[in-house]
Amino acid sequence: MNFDYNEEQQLLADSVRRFLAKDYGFEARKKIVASAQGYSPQVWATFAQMGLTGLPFPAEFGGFGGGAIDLVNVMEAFGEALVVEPYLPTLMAGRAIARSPLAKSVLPAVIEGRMKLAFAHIEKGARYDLSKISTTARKSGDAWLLQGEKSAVLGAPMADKLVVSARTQNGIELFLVEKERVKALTTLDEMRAAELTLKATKAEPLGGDLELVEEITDFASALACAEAVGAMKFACDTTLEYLKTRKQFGVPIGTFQALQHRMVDMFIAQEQARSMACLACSKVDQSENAKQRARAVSAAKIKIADNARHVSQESVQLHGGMGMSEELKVSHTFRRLTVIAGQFGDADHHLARFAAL
Amino acid sequence: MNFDYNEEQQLLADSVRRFLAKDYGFEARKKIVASAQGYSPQVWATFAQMGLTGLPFPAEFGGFGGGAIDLVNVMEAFGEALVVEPYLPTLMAGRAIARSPLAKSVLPAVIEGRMKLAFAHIEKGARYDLSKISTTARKSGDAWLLQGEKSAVLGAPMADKLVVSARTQNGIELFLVEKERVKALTTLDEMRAAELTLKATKAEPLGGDLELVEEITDFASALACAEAVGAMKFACDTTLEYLKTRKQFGVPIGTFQALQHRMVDMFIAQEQARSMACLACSKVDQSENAKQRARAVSAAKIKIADNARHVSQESVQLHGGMGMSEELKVSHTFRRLTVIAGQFGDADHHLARFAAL
Amino acid sequence: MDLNYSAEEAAFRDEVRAWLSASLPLDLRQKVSSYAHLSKDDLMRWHRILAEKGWVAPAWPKEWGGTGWNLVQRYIFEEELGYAGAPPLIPFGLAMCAPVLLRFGTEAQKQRFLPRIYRGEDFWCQGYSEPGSGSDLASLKTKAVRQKDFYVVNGQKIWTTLAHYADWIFCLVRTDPNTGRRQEGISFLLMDMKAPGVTLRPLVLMDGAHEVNEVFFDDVKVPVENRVHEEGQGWTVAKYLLGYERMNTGRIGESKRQLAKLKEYSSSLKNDLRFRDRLSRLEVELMALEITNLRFLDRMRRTGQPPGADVSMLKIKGTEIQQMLTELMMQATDPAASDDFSVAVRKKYLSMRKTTIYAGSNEIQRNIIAKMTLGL
Amino acid sequence: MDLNYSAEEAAFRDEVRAWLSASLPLDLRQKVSSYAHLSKDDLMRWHRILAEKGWVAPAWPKEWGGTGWNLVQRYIFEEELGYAGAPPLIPFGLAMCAPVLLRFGTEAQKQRFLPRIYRGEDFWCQGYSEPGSGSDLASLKTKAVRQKDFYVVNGQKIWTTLAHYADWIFCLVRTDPNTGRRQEGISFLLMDMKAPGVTLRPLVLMDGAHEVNEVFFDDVKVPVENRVHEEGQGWTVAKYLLGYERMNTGRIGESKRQLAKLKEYSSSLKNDLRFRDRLSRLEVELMALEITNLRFLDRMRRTGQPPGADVSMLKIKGTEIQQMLTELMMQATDPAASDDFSVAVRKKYLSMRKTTIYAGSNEIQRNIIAKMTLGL
Repeated sequence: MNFDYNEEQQLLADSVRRFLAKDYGFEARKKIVASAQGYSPQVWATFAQMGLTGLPFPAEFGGFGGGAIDLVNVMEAFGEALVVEPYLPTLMAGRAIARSPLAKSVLPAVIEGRMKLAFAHIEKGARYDLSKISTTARKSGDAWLLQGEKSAVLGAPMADKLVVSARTQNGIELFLVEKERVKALTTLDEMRAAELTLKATKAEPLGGDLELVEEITDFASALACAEAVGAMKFACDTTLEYLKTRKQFGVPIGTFQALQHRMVDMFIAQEQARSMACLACSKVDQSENAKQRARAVSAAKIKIADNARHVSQESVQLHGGMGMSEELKVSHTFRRLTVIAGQFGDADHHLARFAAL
Repeated sequence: MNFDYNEEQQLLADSVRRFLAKDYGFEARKKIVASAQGYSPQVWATFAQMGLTGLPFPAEFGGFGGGAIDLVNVMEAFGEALVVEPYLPTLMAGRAIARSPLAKSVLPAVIEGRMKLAFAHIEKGARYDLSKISTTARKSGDAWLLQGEKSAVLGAPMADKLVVSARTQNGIELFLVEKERVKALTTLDEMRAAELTLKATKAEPLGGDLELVEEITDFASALACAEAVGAMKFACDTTLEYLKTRKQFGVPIGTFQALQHRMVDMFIAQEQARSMACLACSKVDQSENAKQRARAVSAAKIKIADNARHVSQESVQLHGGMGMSEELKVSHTFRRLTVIAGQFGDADHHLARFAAL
Repeated sequence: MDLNYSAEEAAFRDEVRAWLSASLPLDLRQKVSSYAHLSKDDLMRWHRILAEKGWVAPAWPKEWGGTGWNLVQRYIFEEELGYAGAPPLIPFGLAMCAPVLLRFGTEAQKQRFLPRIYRGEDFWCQGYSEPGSGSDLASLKTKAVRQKDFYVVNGQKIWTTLAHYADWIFCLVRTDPNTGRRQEGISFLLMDMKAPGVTLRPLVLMDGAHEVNEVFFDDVKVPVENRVHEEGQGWTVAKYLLGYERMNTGRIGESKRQLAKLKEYSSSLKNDLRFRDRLSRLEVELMALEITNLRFLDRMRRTGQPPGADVSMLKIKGTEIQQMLTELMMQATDPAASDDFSVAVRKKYLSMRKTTIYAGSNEIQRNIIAKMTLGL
Repeated sequence: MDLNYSAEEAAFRDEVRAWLSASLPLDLRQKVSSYAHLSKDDLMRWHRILAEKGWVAPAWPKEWGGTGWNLVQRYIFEEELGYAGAPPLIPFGLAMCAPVLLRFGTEAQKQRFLPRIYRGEDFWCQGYSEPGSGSDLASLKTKAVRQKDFYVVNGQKIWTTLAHYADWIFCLVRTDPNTGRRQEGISFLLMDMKAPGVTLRPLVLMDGAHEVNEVFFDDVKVPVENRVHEEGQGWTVAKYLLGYERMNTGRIGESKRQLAKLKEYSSSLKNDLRFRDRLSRLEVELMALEITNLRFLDRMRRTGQPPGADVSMLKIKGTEIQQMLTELMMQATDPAASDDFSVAVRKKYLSMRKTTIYAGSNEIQRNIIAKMTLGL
């Protein structure tokens, strides 16, 4: 048992934190969010230089062969800074490609930061059921053609290629598609996503199946949990700071016991969430046992969903009117925590899955 | 719209409250609970003199033709005083008899206070499902004979006669049985109940069906809601008093804001529960619409169950160690509120019923 | 005890409901129902329709346009407005400035302002909160210095709702900085938003909407005749307004409409036990709050006393219910959907977080109950 | 980062588990499992089995009988005791009086008391709380007046757990009533429960059980040699004990056993979604608390620092989990059942309400975190 980060993990996290503190402050982020592209190519290039885009990919393609556990601290830092770059979508799609014959031809560009990806799986009406997709793939001569619609594809507007799931006679399989123009959307938490319409769209087969989609989604869920913990940390830290500085009736409002106890409960919620994020990241790296992995991820998602709701709502409430203002970062953290609570399945979904395992 | 009690209701409630304040204090109650019989015949006689045993029965048998709404205030007073006399069981069984050919021969004794009753319906394993009973009734010559087991029959040890439900070829019907010796139990909230074993027990047919059992249970549930509100009122009042008098660190603990806010939430919980108890009692008196009645009762039971849990737990917690002591009435109120939260169906049961209606 | 409306009360409700059904323009109803932005024109159009009917200010004395309805009728009317999905009646003129003028104003002030408020010719806003004085109203710093027939006002207000629509603002200002108690030395001024020296800065909220503002006063001249009540008696005026009887703090009618809509909208989840249980508990809480509200109303009717601290309970529970309604509505949207309504619902969830903060945060409401009702 | 036990740690756990499986008497295990009353004999029987094995006081220095285990081993051992369903080791002697003697006691005091504590020959209880001084320990009033070689003690203690089993009580008493700070003038005395002037009154709790007592002192003579540390330095001793490192505040092992039992016992409700969701959320909370506990332990190991205010978090969450376990167990009983186990489960629900009150109420724990960890 050892909760310490090793030297490499610590160095990476430190440099990520230093970079974000310097170049990804609230004002810098505001400009990135407002930009046409909705992300910063410079920031992405820096991520690549730091090795983030290669970290979880096999060494044979130029990656570092790391796992989710190596990214816990990085994702926490992303959550604190509310990073909007399409890191998670790129990792998800890359994970699918890494298991395919195309790994060698595609992954190096991803790892070097020259290519961003998105993972197009979810469709309208499926809610969080990963098996509910109706996009189809059929073979026409040598080519595969996809037909269907994908929704809320995170990172699609800035992606260069898309990994798309579709039904074949073998069940669900994955395909690589060149990104054409898509209708970009801004999500509630200020990221970019797109609706995707596939009309006899040419695609390269990647293989894979529903189990792979589940594995990829669990991997991303665990990382999203760590990210949520970072966002909670910011929400707690900034609320604590506010309680100490904001005065009413001549004293800091942090002297009011009712607010103190609520602050303590936020703090405990954050620590409990952090424990579950650690657990989930550790279990997704132990790929030999899919059931254990799924159980840990669902458990973590339940806790993160519940506590993200609690911490986000309290952080705004304890800020009073200021918490409602777009000018304070805490309101943006509220948005991120609201979205992340439901990302890859809300508490209800994971309660059902947890109990069934 | 008018939330006032009319003069008769007010007079009755006032005299009940005066009597309980004088003769049913915490010490007096302790003696009654510890007595062999588990209730006080004198108290029962007084209830009869006040007209309580006749209130909800038709005038033709000597009653006053009142409804649940006439008893709201009385039941609240019972809840505050933690009355253990078998009033609710007697009303339930009496309500069944009132609809039967035996009304004329049995009810006058009940109304005059000479006879106590119990209502034996629930069996083990049914949880709160009123249709799940397996006791049977068969005709042998002119006589009806009952076979089966009834559980947790409240008030059975002190009852003179029992109304028992059993399956016949017509479905569920009700029967009147002479009380023989039963194995008495003390419930968690210090009332007396019994397990009932029926072995070819002679019984007189009362007619009725599952719908009647449901109507009787809804009637009793509504009254139990009002009783719970009284218990909550005591829990809130005594906790408030404690906050004002108990000192720590040189000041009354009621000056601590965290405790103030929790006290306020208890107070609000009590008021919301009271509103629902009023609604339920008002709807059970409008017998023309069974669905509306059931919906209101289930809604009330949900709120009362949730708020009884909340108020009881907080009342003990805010008392600190003193709340745990048998010597303080609040710990007995905790027991009553714990039981009443599940009586005639817990929140889960009524959530299912509410949504199905 | 009778929890049903009497025949007369029911008839009144039916009359109001029928009129609303015929008179509330469909486009406005739809805007409200789809959480769309309501423009100043939308708000004032509905105001004028009610004014024409004579129903825009039921609580006013009859001589100024009031309807003479009793408490229960006024409650029914307000709840029916919410239930029908009518645009809100902005309270700053009708329900805040007007009662103050009726109680403390000079005849000239009444004649000048009340008819214009009634007809919707002046749009009012409220200048109470200041940076650093949220719940602690008496710590306000905006200064008004008397110079002959004018006050010269300097300072800043914050969270000023719809100031960007407003023609007038009523303000608490400090006319005497040297008093012992902070509640003294405050005066109540009516200020023209078009006066030189008044500037606005929008404060965009979490959902991206512009609803509240900062208002800055730089040497704004306010004629002395625009002061209401005595100089230094502003706190008395403010307190009167806080205690002013409000019928619909719980916003039951509005929440009933939202609940009905939520049930319809979430029909695909009707077999989702978890969602349904949350919905049921919410419905029960609302049922309870409606009875609680009626019980308080009934007591006001019987005793003739203002509602007091009980209103705080309606504020707390009412806003919790409103928030939960939008949260469940958000849960009911398809997470993969990005149509206008789904997006509007999610933004509504963000926006509704304000309800437990504004108009006296729910923490302040709990303080009030603790002190006033429970004696802690 | 590695959340799994190392091979050595796992081997140690297996060794403890195997020994417990062989050595914990079945009747004791069953009593614990069925929430039955544990007599003094039951408690001491288990104490002596552990003493014989040499495992009754792992944290003590090796010379006095400690095992020399590291932090993680001690944690594992304590959790395994709870997981196995062993009777509790009463802490007053082993984990409270002994550490105090080891830190502040004279050699004579150590020689006299420690071996008897180890072997279970003396049963100790703790005399801290007094009527009117619950969380506010420093307000204690029990007086000890020095007369030559004796203190004469007068006063009263309350909530004294298992005083009716005890041979000895350690007490905080006021030896100087005229100090400036209330924390001064307090001394730490070891008192013989059989001394003349010591009387008991049982305090029966909500579940009908006799567990705690009032203890009265009337002119009880305590030899001066039974004072630990300097006169007037009792607060230093008390503070040391409060900060004394505790491994199992969260009682994870015990709760894991209860959870497993609850799952088995509620198997008929496994299709009851509402019950199952509560069970799942509880299990997740417990999983989280276990990791949180291990994280704190790991930090103690790395930094060598005592756990500080974090322990308060384990107390808060641990007791909430324990209460919820008994509440769900109660819900799982057939409401119509009245067999012994169902009755015991319901009483256990009553009894467990004390956990959020005793050992520093959860409100006090929140105060501690607010002050010590958050700096509020």
